[in-house]
Amino acid sequence: MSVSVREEDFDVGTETAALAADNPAVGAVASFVGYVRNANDGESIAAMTLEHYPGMTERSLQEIVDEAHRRWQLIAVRVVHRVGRLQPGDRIVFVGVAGAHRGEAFAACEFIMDYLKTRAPFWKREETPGGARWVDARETDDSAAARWDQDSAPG
Amino acid sequence: MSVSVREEDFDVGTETAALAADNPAVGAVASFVGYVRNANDGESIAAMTLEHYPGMTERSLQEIVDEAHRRWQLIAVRVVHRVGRLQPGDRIVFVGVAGAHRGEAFAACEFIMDYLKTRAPFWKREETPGGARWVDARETDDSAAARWDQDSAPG
Amino acid sequence: MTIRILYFAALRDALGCAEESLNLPAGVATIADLQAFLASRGEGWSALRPGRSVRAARNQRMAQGGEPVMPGDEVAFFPPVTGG
Amino acid sequence: MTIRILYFAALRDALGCAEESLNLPAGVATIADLQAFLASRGEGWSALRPGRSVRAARNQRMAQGGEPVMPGDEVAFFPPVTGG
Repeated sequence: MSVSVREEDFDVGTETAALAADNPAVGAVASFVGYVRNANDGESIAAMTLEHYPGMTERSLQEIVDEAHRRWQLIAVRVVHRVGRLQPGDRIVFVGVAGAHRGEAFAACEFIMDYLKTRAPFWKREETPGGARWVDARETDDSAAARWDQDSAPG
Repeated sequence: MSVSVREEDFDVGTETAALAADNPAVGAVASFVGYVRNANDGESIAAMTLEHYPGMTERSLQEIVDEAHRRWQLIAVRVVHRVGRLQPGDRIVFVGVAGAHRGEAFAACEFIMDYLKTRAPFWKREETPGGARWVDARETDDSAAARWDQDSAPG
Repeated sequence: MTIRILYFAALRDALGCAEESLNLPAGVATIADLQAFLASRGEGWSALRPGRSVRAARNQRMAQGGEPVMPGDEVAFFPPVTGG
Repeated sequence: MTIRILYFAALRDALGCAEESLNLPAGVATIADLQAFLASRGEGWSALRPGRSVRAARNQRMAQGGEPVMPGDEVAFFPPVTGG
């Protein structure tokens, strides 16, 4: 399976190696790891809880991966997203893309992150000194995703 | 040191974790791994040897990293490039960039790879069934690097 | 003739409801109709009023307001997503 | 008044020379002058003729043809790079 949603951490070395394993046509793996930061919007963060919509989450991630395969010539894609309670420094998400050349691997990796940020049903709840709060969606995430609409030619 | 040129392999998990370690302001690590492919320009590749210009190599990589730090708000950067004889499936290069947010991490990682491909003194010699041959530079690498000249605003 | 409705994250907290079954009321043909019907229940349900950054999914796919609602559907309402 | 000259990769193979010391000849003031002087040695050295995709570095930095050459410099000639 190219998509996994789970509480457990992932190993970046293992995930990256698996993308290139057994396929000597792979020349490039671009990857992204998102981490819990210790501060957001000026408040310190003790922990955060990631809620999701079981069923729709896996489906929407798989659709994003399928769309990336349609847009670029890719050899393998892997998305792992954690849910549950996480602390600053913890890994949240891994996106890895293997291709023959770096251009398509970079573009598809960034595309998947931009779409994930606006289309996959995850919600973050932060624990701050002032209490718990739901994280608001950022407009910059919408504009990051929107540029792939105009820009539909492989980059 | 943020730059390393050496014969030994690198561990992607260790390198990625080191970029985020001890800095809980890191929210994003974008990374790239280049691999030896088993074919190039229609010929099968049994092995390749990476030659470099000791001294200038490290200096040019460090200058590219410094330029990335000037162009984007980055927390940490790491470049490892292998030299010597490598076989298909072997890792060649690691570029990892840590930042608060994903936009600058992705842009700086791709920028470093594009500049490395055109400015760092490495040369590949492939072993094919027809004998050994030096790899020719690709024009697409020049155009990939050139787009950062126009595009000097942080992305 | 029932549908299943799910609420997530800040919206669930505001409504005090995570999930319900509903007999499709007369005149409710689309996601927008359903959202307006629910928002009209009064008190906390006004959190569902259109214009309040409520997103919807129908059968686990993002849905626009004009999309029809059919018996047996699973409809979800939630705030803009913030994963990654 | 000498400089050190290095050759790399396919260019080194073509010249059959990896490194040499040279007393700066009269009239050689720039990288381009030096390259033309070396290319005029005949036989394999024509591989250094301008227009043949030869790149140059001076003191371990990429250099254009117009850059001056000074005693004590380390100059390198090589093909376009192909790392990564």
